[in-house]
Amino acid sequence: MTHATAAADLMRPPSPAEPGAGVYSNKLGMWVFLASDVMFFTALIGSYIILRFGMSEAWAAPGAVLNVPLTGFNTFLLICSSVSMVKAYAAIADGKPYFLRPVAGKMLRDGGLKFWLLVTILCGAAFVGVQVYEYIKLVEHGFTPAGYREGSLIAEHALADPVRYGAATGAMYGSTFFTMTGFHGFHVTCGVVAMTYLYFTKVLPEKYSPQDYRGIETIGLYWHFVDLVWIILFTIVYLI
Amino acid sequence: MSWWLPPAASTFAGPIDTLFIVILILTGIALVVVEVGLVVFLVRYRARPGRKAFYTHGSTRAEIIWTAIPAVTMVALGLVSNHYWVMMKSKKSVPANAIRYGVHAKQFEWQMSYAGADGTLGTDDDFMVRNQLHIPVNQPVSLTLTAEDVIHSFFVPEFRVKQDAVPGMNIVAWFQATKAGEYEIGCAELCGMGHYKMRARVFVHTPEEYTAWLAEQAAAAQGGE
Amino acid sequence: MTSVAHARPQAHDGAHHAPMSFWQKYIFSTDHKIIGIQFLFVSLFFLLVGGLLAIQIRWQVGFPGTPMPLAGLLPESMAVGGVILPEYYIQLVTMHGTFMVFFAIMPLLVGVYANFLIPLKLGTHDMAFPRINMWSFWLALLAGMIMLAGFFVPDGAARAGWTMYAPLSARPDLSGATLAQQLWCVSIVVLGLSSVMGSLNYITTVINHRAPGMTWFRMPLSVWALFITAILGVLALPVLQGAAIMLLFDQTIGTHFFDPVAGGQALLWQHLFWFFGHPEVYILILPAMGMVSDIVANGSRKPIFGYHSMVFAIIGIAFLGWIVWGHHMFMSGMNPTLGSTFMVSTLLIAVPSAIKVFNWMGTMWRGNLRFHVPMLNAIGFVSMFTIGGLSGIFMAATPVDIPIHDTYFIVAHIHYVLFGGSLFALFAAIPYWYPKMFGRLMSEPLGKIHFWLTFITYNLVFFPMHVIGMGGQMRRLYDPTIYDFLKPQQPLNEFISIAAFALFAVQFLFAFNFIWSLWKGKKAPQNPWEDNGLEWTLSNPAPHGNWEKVPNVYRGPYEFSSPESPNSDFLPQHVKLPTDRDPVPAPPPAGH
Amino acid sequence: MATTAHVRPNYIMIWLYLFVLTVVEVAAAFLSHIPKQWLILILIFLAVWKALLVALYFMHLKFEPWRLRLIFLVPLPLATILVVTTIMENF
Ligand code: HEA
Ligand code: HEA
Ligand code: CUA
Ligand SMILES: [Cu+2]
Repeated sequence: MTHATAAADLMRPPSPAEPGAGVYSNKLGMWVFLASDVMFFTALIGSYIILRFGMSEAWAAPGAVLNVPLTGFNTFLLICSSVSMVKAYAAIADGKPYFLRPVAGKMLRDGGLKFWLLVTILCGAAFVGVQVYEYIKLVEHGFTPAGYREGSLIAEHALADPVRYGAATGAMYGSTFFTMTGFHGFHVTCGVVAMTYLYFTKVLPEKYSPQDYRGIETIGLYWHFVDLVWIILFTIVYLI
Repeated sequence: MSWWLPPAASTFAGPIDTLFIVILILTGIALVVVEVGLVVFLVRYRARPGRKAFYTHGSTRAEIIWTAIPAVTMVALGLVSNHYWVMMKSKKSVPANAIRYGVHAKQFEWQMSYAGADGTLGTDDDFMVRNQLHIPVNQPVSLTLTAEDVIHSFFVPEFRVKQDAVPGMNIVAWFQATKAGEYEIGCAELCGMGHYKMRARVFVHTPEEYTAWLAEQAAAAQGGE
Repeated sequence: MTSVAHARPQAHDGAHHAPMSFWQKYIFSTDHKIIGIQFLFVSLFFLLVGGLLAIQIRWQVGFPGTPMPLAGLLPESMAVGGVILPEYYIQLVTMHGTFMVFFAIMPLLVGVYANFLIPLKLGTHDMAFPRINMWSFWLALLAGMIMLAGFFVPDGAARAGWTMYAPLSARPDLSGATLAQQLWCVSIVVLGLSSVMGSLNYITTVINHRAPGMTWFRMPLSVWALFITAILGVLALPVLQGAAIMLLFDQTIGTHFFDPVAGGQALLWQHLFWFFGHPEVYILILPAMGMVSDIVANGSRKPIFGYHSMVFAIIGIAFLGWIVWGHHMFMSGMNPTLGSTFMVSTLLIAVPSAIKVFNWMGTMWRGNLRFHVPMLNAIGFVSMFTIGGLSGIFMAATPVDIPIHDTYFIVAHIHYVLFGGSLFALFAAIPYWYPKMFGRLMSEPLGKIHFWLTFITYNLVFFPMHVIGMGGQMRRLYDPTIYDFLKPQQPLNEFISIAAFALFAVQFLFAFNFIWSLWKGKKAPQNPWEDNGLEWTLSNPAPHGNWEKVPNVYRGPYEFSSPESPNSDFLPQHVKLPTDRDPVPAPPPAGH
Repeated sequence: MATTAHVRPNYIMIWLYLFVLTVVEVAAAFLSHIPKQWLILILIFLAVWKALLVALYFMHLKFEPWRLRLIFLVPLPLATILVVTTIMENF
């Protein structure tokens, strides 16, 4: 393949006298991609805001339909994975590729890239797992992308307490909730897959060094962005 | 065929046609400047042996001129247009004395509803006529446009009236016909297979005719029940 | 992500490679030039598809109810006894618009020329991310195939207009198509992905991979335009993707985004579509403008008039393009106050456009004009785009838009800007950079005949559409003779149709010229147009990896007839005059 | 290397920060009796605060040149324009 030329070009410094973005191309490219992803989520989140504003009837009260404690835990997982990601990045920048480092005779004081990235992957995977579980439970109870399924538990609740359960807005609630969180979950899944791939092809074979850890920094940016989107989603979908 | 906008038959036609001509003149000038200029340049500055082009990187003054002129023209055009736009489309501009009709669009027909004997729309004695809108001449009328299934668009070329009917919305359109007669209503928004045949008619009556028609219809509607 | 993340750094420069198999070299290639050429063939194919659909449209509108020649080939669900059915007609219109916009013009301008020109004109060996680039092509092809598949599924192709207005597009019971509507959405999502991948590549390459001395304001206007276009692409297409996904969900998993019955909003689709859609039409014109600028300067043997304002005009058009989308929705029931603001912002676009048009004229003024085929088509572009742009002013003025919205006046506008604009620019660009792609020149005499015949027939087709539209003929209308007030116009419709068949036929001159020249064209000298761009420092066709060593750049790209080069009327960017100093090498980017 | 040139923020502290803010958010949403409009404002404010923490520290935008920050900033006004304009539809 033409990998050789490809890689050669990635390392080609920006032209003299014109410093370009001042960062290497992978990172620049990732930032451009994230900008475009902002617009993608704008379409989804924007539609949610617009549709919700456009309805005169009340939306279901926070926590009425959704399991907020469970998702709160999930939010916690994602924040943890973000900090472990940045720890992984710091570790390799400092030249620490290992799992655990004995400090003062004890293990587990300060992990390296292998440790922190593994934590990140596990947290991310757990997040997806919890979300899948949440979806299954919601659909079981009758909350679907089409709204409150007729004859289901939630539909009964909505009949009994139309205001708290937003009986009139259930269809839009379902549409927007599943689309937004679903595509966020899809982003998380992509991130987990990508990190796992890197883990086996690059991290375990110790291909990263303090001289070059572009892969980690780039995937890290993506990962934090996904966290950032979740922060917004959690607030506007679950709490408001 | 007319090679121009269809014959005018509403009070909107005056301003719209005038504005059309104004824009035609403005853009016509721009067009002539560009096209004639191009042709002249092509002939005068065609390559000939031994000639060299005049070396210049531009002229700030010339550029300021041809930036400023369009800018001023466009802002002026915007202000003038906006005046008539507000008059034609703003919800607040519907005259208080306008007669109200309901126009309900569905695949592929227009259902016009009329206030019955009591003179107000939305009551029990309303009656509906399919694909026929009957209105009096020289009287503002306002249509409440609704749609059953998909988006349609109410279009009467002679009146210079066009307004989409959108499911889930009640959109008000108003106009005042100035010539009695019969006109065609077209559907201007693709609404499915039968879009092309979603045709209806407007009948613009003299006041006497109109009252007569109304009485007849109301009676028929009453009798039918 | 993986492909971004895992390329391995190797500290070496220059072009060197092991011999490659045919598959590596021409099919799964990561070379930007091969990818550009792949895009070229594929999008010319889709252009042909769009053209074939167009002549069927014209047959029906010109001769409604008359059996169409060869219509016997179509299945009963499309044409019965050779007469096109209404449901097939709206498929034709929908797919014509879709193919032309998304699969012909956009890939021709961006896929082909951003790929081909950016590295060559900036002086770099390849794109920043060659493999992402390859994916961008294959996804575009996949998207096109999915779209094309629509014609072959049982209930026929998508049929809600290329704008796919909901709820018609969301409800199979109302549109009559189920699978094809979903295929449309899937195809657009894939295409969006392809476009984003391509665009982020172009942006990164332009920012980070310029040759030494290639400063921002020494970049050719084509590269500037393609760069700004890429920014539009990266920000606009995801919005369409999001909208298409919501539409797809409405169709498949029962969501109700655009379904008013359950609280959705029909106008939401229009807002999202046009928020993408208007930047999209500038994606379709800016690269054309950029390439025309290069060609006009070359043909005039003069520096481009007002280079800096040309750059700022591109940026201005792109910026204003984001705040005008509502001009497609003046009659949609949108809040009229919004209509006022959208009108003003739309009218303002005439200002940067005026700068461009007048600066092209300024470039030709007192030039030494060479009428090679690219130049002829570039001049055609300037004059025809002006007509299309000026008709935009009628529609931008809201009261005037009332009678002409959704009539053939709009159809005339579309084709003046897209055919008269974008396609003429491509008829200029294709022969211009043909030698760089294939090492041969396209035939000049044939090209000139093609230009004149196209120019004439094209105007005969599309100019009368303004008249038809003023007369009130609606768009997407299967049979205009249904309406009494349109009947008198039918002879003109017939005239347009006949001219359209001629226009279509004339395009085969181009096709013939293009294909014939691949093998039989004249071998191109190194710099056939005597141009200044870096790409002409390479042999024809440009070799894999481009340069052994990238040349230094000493000046802008438009130094024609400069007093500094008394012996020739051009002065390439890489030529070092005694007064020029070498660019200083900057340190490599931080940390690596 | 540029990224090590700056003082590295204490990531664990930021993690704590985010955690506390999340707890505050959930508490405000479920335990307080703040009027709905105010609550929404407060929640959005907290969400933006958290998002900023992630962007500035975890994505080290705080330490990047403006050229790079700009890339992330450009879509934000566009997103705002789209949403605000379309919402005006309802008035
Ligand atoms: C390449 C594509 C392209 C380009 C460049 C443009 C450019 C412009 N377009 Fe067009 N447009 C389309 C493609 C394009 N459009 C398409 C495809 C549709 C239909 C979509 C659909 O519904 O299917 C459409 C529809 C469309 C509408 C909606 C009409 C309707 O549905 O009712 C409007 C309304 O304002 C509009 C306006 C404009 C304006 C003001 C410009 C301006 O940018 C033009 C600016 C240029 C000039 C003005 C000419 C040069 C200037 C001078 C010579 C200076 C002097 C001029 C003056 C002083 C006036 N366009
Ligand atoms: C770039 C865009 C583009 C181009 C080039 C064209 C080209 C043509 N278009 Fe179209 N058109 C649109 C974009 C375009 N169109 C859009 C966006 C719509 C709106 C759709 C909608 O309403 O949803 C539309 C709608 C539209 C209508 C309105 C239909 C209706 O509303 O009912 C009509 C009617 O006459 C029409 C006609 C034509 C004709 C006769 C051509 C002719 O110019 C065609 C000439 C033929 C070719 C250009 C092909 C030549 C190519 C080759 C020969 C291949 C060469 C191959 C090799 C070298 C290998 N078009
Ligand atoms: Cu109804 Cu078109
Ligand atoms: Cu537009």
